Amino acid sequence: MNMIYILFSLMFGGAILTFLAHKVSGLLRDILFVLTILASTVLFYTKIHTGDAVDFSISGLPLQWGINAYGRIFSLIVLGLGVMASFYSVSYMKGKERLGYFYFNFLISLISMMGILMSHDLVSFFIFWEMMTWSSYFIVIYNGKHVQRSGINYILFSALGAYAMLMAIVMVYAHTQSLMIQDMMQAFPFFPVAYKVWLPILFLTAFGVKAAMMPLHVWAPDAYSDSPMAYTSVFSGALSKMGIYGMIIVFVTMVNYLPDDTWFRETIAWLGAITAIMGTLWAIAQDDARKLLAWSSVAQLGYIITGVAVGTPLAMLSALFLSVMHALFKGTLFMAVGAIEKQTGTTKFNEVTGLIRKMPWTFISSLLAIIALAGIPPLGGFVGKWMLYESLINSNHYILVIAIFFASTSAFLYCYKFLFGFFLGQEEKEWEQVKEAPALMVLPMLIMATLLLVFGVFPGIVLNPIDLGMQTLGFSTTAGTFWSMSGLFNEWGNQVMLQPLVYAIGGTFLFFLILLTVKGFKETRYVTTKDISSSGEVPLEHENLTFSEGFYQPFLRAVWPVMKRRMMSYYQGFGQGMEAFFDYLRRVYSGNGQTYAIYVLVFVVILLLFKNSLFG
Amino acid sequence: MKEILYYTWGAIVSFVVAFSVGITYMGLNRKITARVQNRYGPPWYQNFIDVIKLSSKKTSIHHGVMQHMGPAFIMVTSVVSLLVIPILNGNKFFPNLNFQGDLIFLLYIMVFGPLGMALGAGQTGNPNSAIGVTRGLSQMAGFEIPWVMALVALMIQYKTTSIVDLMNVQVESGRWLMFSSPFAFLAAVMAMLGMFRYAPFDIVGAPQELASGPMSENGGKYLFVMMSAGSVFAFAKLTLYVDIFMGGADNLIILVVKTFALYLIPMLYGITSPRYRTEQSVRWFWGWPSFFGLLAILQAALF
Amino acid sequence: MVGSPVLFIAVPLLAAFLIPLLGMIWKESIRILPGLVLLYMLVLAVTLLGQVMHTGTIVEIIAGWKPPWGINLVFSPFTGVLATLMIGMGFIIWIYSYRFKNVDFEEAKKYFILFMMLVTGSVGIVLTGDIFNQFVFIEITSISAYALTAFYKHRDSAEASFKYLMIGSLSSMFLLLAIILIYSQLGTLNMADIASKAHLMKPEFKILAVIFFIVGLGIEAEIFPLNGWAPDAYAQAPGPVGAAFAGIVVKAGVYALIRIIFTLFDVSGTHQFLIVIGLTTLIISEMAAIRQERLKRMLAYSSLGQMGLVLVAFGIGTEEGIFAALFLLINHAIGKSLLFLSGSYLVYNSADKYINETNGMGKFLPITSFLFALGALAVVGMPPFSGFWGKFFMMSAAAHANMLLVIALILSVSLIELVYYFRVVNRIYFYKKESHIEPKKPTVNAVIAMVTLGVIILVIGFYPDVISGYLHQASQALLDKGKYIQDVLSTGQLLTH
Amino acid sequence: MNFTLFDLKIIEYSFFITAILVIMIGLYGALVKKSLIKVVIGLSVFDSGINLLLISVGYITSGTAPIFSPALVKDMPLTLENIKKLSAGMVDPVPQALVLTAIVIGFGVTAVALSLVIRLYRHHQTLNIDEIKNLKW
Amino acid sequence: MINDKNSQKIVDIIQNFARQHSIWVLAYGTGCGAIEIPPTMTSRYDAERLGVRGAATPRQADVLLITGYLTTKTLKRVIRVYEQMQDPKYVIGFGSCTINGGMYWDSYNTIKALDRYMPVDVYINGCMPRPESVLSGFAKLQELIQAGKADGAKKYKENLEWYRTNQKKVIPNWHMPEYNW
Repeated sequence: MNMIYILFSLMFGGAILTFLAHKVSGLLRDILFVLTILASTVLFYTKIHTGDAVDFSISGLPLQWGINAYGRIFSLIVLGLGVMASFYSVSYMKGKERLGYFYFNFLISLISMMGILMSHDLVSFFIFWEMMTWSSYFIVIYNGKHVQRSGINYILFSALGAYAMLMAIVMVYAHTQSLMIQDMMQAFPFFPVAYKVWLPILFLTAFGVKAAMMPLHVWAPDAYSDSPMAYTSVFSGALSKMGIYGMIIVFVTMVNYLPDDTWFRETIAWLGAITAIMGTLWAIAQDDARKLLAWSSVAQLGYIITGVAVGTPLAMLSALFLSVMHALFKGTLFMAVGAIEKQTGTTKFNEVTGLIRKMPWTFISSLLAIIALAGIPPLGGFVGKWMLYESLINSNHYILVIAIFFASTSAFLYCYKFLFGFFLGQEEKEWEQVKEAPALMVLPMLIMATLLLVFGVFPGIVLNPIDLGMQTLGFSTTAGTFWSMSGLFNEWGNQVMLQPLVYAIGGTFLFFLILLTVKGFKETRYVTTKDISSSGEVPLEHENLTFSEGFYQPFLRAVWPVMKRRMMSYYQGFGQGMEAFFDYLRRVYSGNGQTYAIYVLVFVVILLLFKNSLFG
Repeated sequence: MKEILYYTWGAIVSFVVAFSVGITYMGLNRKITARVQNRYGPPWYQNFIDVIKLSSKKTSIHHGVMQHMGPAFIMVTSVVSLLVIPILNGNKFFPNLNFQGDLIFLLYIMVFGPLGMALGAGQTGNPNSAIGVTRGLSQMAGFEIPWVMALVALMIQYKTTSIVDLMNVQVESGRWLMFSSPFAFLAAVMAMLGMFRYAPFDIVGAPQELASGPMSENGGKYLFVMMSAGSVFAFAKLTLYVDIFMGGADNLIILVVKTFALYLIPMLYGITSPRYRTEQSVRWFWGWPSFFGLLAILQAALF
Repeated sequence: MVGSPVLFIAVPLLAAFLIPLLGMIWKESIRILPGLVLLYMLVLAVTLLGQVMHTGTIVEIIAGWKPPWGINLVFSPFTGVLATLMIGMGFIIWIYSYRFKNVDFEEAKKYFILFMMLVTGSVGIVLTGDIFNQFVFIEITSISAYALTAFYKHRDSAEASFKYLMIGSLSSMFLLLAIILIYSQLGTLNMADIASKAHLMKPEFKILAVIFFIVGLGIEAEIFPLNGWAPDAYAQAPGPVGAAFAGIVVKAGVYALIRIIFTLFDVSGTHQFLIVIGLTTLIISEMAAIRQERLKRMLAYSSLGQMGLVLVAFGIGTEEGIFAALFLLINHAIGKSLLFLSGSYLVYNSADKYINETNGMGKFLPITSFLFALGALAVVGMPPFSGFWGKFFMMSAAAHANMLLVIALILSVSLIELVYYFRVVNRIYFYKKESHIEPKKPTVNAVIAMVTLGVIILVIGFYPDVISGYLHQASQALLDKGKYIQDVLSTGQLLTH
Repeated sequence: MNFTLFDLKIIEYSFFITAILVIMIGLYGALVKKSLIKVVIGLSVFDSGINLLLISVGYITSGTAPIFSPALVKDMPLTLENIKKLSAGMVDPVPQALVLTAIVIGFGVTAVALSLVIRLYRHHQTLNIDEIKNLKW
Repeated sequence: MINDKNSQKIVDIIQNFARQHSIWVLAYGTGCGAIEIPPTMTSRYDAERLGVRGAATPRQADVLLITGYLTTKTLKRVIRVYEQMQDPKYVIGFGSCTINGGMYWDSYNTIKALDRYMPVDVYINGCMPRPESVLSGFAKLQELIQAGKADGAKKYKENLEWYRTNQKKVIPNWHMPEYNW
């Protein structure tokens, strides 16, 4: 039996066993859950090699599963994050209800993500895509009644995307008589013009939904924030990347062959940029860490979309690199929020403050992740951002780069809000008993944060598989021209050597740290955060002077004209209009038997009157 | 090995220069402000005295480890940006790390410090600090836009992201970029007003309202580090402006002259200005300066 | 030959008459007998189907009257698949309704008699080769359906039943008119014979006949302006009867309509008409469904919509399209029956069957809720469940026929469908139980029935090849009109000589 | 046989015309009348009209009953031509058979309908069809 | 090397010079005397030429300038502010009210001698003192600093118990963090 079959049966079997084991014992369930992911990861990386494929057919449709170098980039995200999140969620979900259900759907969504990456044909791609949708949907609504709205939004938009994709798939199938993605790629240049325009649009609708692209993003903040944090790290980190995965394929194989692809690329790139800007602005406006991170995910995906849409090798490189980085830092951050939620029971900035001394490890990993998110060197985020800017500038997207930069600069605002809101500010008696999260939750965060640092100094570790994957997509190799193990180059020949820079930064940092902190610790006295100079007043213990309401009010006032109109309100208006229309329409079923009989008669009369035009 | 020695040497020298020149500038700022206000003013070396006094404070307090690390962050930023910015034209004693840095790296490393300091300020638990930080970050989101626009205009005009290349362009052609790309210069200078946080953009640390904002819990050694880092950073920024707009400098004296000339702009503008509210200043930066930035980009893209 | 198709009609009819008699002897027998009969029929049907797939159509002549004069039963791959489906559904519904409610002996007796009649009629509609005979079977089905709809005395079922009856009898008159028209023109009632002679008819009369057929059969097939009765009847009938409507009766109606349009007359435009009317039905009923507040009514509207989809698939007219239509048909039979069966336990003790009374049932009725969710996923067409394949085959058939607009319309309507199904699933699992309605645990036999359906959904979903071979042959059989005529008529000739 | 051809046509058409008239009356009753009983009567009348129409299809003016009695057959050999010749004057038996079936069905439907009416009346205490609208939309 | 006595001396000299010429003042100005501070700082008298400069918070300040009377209510704040200042720190009592209560000498809720509650390094006499006197007060303080005699903080630390008793006598509902510099 082929290893790919074994992989899938292992994961499916694991999912079902986990589900069943829930009835037997919690420990067994947890062990099975973690083991399944671990075993499949090990199996995937040891036994399944790039280029492996299996053929089979279902009711006459030839299908193929396999893995190529491009899929391997994303499998890195999926499985890596999956392993981390599995450990995390064992601890995070402890004591909650319906865990069999949760783990089952968790595993199914992982399976389907792997399936998406390993599908070489459109039908299994679609099947796995939909499996991913519903399994993640079931997790989104896991938290109960108050998240219904987000669940419905999510499934509605996902289905919109999925149906667009289905339409595209059947169009391709009808035209090429083959379901292989490879065949579609080869046949695309010979499609009729209408197909050439519509297929990318339809596919991009599908992928844009998952990647939370601008007009289709409205589900994302709610869905991300409302699912359990253990899953959100996967949801935002890996699942949304499936949209990027598909988008890149679309851009590489389809948009390239459009008669005039500039407008297309520009539109999508600008949509990405607007997504980034609006996501950032809304993230700044949030008071709940989950919502903040959710909007921030939307914004980050906006950068990635822009990178994909611009489509030069460097831009593609940056998009892929950012994808990996986003998975890492957003995974860490969502996990940190989960840890805080677990330990304190709330994720609102104005409820919990000053956790830095209670949860130092969570703070450190969040700090590293936030620095990476903000794109500040020497962490991984910078590498991606640098490549993105350089690629935009080199490919003459001048205004676009400003837009992206604006989003990126404004991102500091919410970055700070996140750190300040939870960890800094005044310590309160209410949270005095808060302990650091269990080791199973802290370790994944720390590992991922460390990885961010490593990838920031040696981006080549990640860029190497990305380069291989891009070669699969038809790019020529970028190693040496755009990057080396720890160096970055742009198309004009400018370069950033990260290693000496990082040594310099790290060296000075350590120097001053030792000078100021270690020396200072001995000489300075620790006082509580109640001991502050507030006009001689002594804040009482129950008084919390931390500034958390209306945090960025002035800034939001400045940008309010842009934020005034929400996409959601348009959708809601549309939905309400449709519902009113439906209500009006269903009055056809008046409830009176005679009316129905009259309908019958009228129907006959109409058919008789128009019989010639109908059945001529 | 020898190279590393060179780097270290260059780093130390440029740090000392930047520190002393920066502190002097701050002192001169006070002096000039006083003269403008028809006062005698403190001596030009007043800030040296202040710094020494602050460093010699006997006791101080801390609210947590981030309060120690905040100043370290901003110091690192200042030093690293100083290292990345070339001090002199083609001088082998100041190679620093500029051949490895570029403008985008610089842009990002420059925000490292404010963020770190903001963390330090946040740890103190003083509400004024946090308010000041939010204002500062908001303002940063404002002035970064014209600043980046100016830089992008230069980058696309000269097809490089390296500061050294920009300097070489000016040396070779003999024309300063402030004349050949006037709009970019205009936008950059207007952004500089925000960067220095002098009036009218000094709402961040408004002493009467916010009790000096982010620094309100930091006295003594913290303030010493912050002041010296600020001075170094100011000098680094001015050097950067000189490098990319005014053709760099061949020796330290010319550098000091040019930087001081440039420094006069925010200083004098600040002395004669009242104060903007946060959203006013943000909107100001997104108004004319950004317009000039846009013109600069257009100029670069079209000509 | 293990058995002949006539047994499909004779045995259940006999059983229907035997039930009251046996009931006098042993009360439990009224419940057991239908099951035995249906099981026997199912075995027979499956065996025959396997046989038919190899040897070709079986034509059974009743009482020695050869075609085109006498009544004959045609067990072709197409009719065989449908008959097997119906019998299978009948059997599963029997398992379910074995002890559905604690009704007393008399009522159970009536129920099972009517149920057997319903199955007889529906299977008869599918198998018969005579158009008047089909009319008779339709009437048998209808009358037992009226009676079954009105089964519960305490609900508004009489109202629903009366509406059904009004429209049903009106439509049957149109059916009769059509039959008169054909007979007066061609002098024959045998379908194959009509098909072979249809070109002799005047075109106007042909069109007229088709129109009357569409109206007459459209009632059972639930096409748009004629389906006013359907939501009421589905909602008011007992749960298993709703499932039977969705799984058996409608299928028979659709079969009749398709047979008329595909085999009997070559009227141009009927395919397009099917597509248009199917789309209209689909769109309007889905739009009505999303605004429903009562569970069964919602399911009923959804059922109408699904049938519209099936008609569209038939209207595509290619072999692929018919294959997809059959797939959809089967999926609808299984999925919607499962929904009705499990849904009626979810709102078992509720008088008004409001959707919000299902809130939080997931905790109390885990299996039922799970199966309801499964059915919803299947009906909506989520992979990897059975509904997806039907939808996918349908889409690709439509794409091959270059009907992209149709696909777009169907997909946008599917969005609506998705919303209201998932809304219910959400309620079941993630809302707090608010109403004071006591959940009723499903009986063992009900669980067996529902689980069987669930397993079928999963099996077809993961491995559609289980049925696709049969369906391919069935769709070929429907399209190959000449072979049908030849098969039926040659049997007559064969026996004449 | 002292009918003119015209008269023959009149008689033949009169069946159709009557049948259609009856159908119309039945439809009127079923669709317009508000009383359930009248609706049922209308349906029944409609049914009869259809039956009349059906039976008139097979009618041949002054045809004989479709019975091959020994007197009729006499000693003709039963060849196809002979049968055709004999049956030419006969009324078509098939519609009659059909009508018989249809009448039975109509009877059944009417019986069910009336029983439903009784149930409805018990439930709603009215026979006005406009007031029996619990199920709608 | 740093520990060497001579070099320590040099460091001391430099530090004293710096402290002497960089006086950051936290002006506590609820009393009427606060009106004299602006003229002192602005162009007429320009205290900045002596290195005197306003500080925003007690953490940054060297000198606590108490301009006028203190009520029992404000005394608590002043003590708090004083204790938050970082060593070396000095107090300047400004006006007669700080010396002996001045015109409020028999008021029921002002304190009369500031000396009883916190160590004062320099008093500036007058009701109210002119900016010239203020400047002379600063000059006196500079002298004291140079001579190393401005050791109010040390006194406060040594006699903390005495100060506390006095403070607690006049301040009701005392709840303040312990002072343990």
